[in-house]
Amino acid sequence: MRVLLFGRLADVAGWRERVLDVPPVALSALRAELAREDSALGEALAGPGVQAAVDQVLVRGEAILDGASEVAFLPPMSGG
Amino acid sequence: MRVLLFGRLADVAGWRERVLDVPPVALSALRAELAREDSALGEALAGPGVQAAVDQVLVRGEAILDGASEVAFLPPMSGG
Amino acid sequence: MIRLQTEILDVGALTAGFCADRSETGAVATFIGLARAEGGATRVLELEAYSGFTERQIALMVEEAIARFGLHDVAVVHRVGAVAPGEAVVFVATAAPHRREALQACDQLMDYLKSRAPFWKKEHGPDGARWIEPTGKDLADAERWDG
Amino acid sequence: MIRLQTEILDVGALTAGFCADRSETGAVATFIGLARAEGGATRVLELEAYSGFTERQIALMVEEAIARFGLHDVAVVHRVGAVAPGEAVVFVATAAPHRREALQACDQLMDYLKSRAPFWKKEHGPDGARWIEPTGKDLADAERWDG
Repeated sequence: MRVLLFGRLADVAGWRERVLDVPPVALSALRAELAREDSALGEALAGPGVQAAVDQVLVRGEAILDGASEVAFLPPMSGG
Repeated sequence: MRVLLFGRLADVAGWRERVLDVPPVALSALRAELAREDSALGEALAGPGVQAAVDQVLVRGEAILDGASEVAFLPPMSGG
Repeated sequence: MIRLQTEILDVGALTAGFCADRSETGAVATFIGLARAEGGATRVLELEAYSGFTERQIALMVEEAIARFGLHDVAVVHRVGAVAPGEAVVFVATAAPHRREALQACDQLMDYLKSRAPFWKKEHGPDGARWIEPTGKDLADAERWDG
Repeated sequence: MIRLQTEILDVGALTAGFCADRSETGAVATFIGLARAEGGATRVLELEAYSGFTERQIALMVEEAIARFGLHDVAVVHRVGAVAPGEAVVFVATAAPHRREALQACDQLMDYLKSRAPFWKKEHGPDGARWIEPTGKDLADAERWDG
């Protein structure tokens, strides 16, 4: 499973993309795993307005990652 | 003094521009003179939304034409 | 820039020129009014202006919009003469620091042009010609900006 | 047309192309967002998107605007990568039978792009870099169209 970070999340973590060989069962478990490795990233992921997309679909709250191939964490968006 | 008609006023009158050697003293007198010559034009000039400009300045109601060189009658405007 | 012209409006060149060399303008809004075929009912639109007076009346509208919305720049280019379906009748562009001001200024200028700028439009179709006058909605739209 | 590109936006060609061959579109509104120099505080704007996802999220916004305003067509072209002051960041164009729908759709799409489209912007200046996030006003602007 690929994990993608965008915007300031990638700056905080120092990486933009990572492949996990053993994917966590749920989004909350993935967040916990990332926070365990890097507390600054964990804090940033829990910050206001950070959304997650599983296989390019926005999810609210918890999501099961069984079979998911890509999870992206998206800080507050601003285009234009 | 030049008298200019625009839009449907010119269609009704059959002319767009005319020079008067002896200019009327006031706008109301000019309107009366034009209506006397051509009752259809007189009616059109009295129609809703018809404005007058004296020397390219919009006037409301009566205006003295002493020294004026151009009077234009403007039916409802629509650009764009 | 305020300009009346009989030639076809080159909206690409007008847009590119208006956007060029701006370092502090965050927002450009443009509006392009096109002549519609109305399913064949309109063969040509004939546009008349009062040369000199029309430009000055538009300049007054533009000054008001610049003051109200804090614009950096405005362009109004309007066709006169015969306009075929699909051709541009008017090009309005506004430049402002931020988007809402640019868009609102464009909206106001178009409302004014529709019912308060000295233009007269005749629509020529297969069943003859008719003068187009502002609708009640056009008048109400322009009144939104009054007072 | 929805497109992300690293190349400079040719707003003239985009405008001309969008207006071409329309016989029943009376109104085209465009919005062009330009990168500002901020008096020298911004040297370059760095724009990131989530390829594939970003285009699809924009497509949802465009579909909503088409349905709400009865649009004939929409174009959204957005820069990604490094953008210098004075260059266009985004080009939005809407085509509608009448002017208010075209202008309002442009307004809505820009509000959505500012706070709901998957883009991330970093401003590089002489004092370092900072991420730009939507302001409270940006969020409130987008909420105007909800519900």
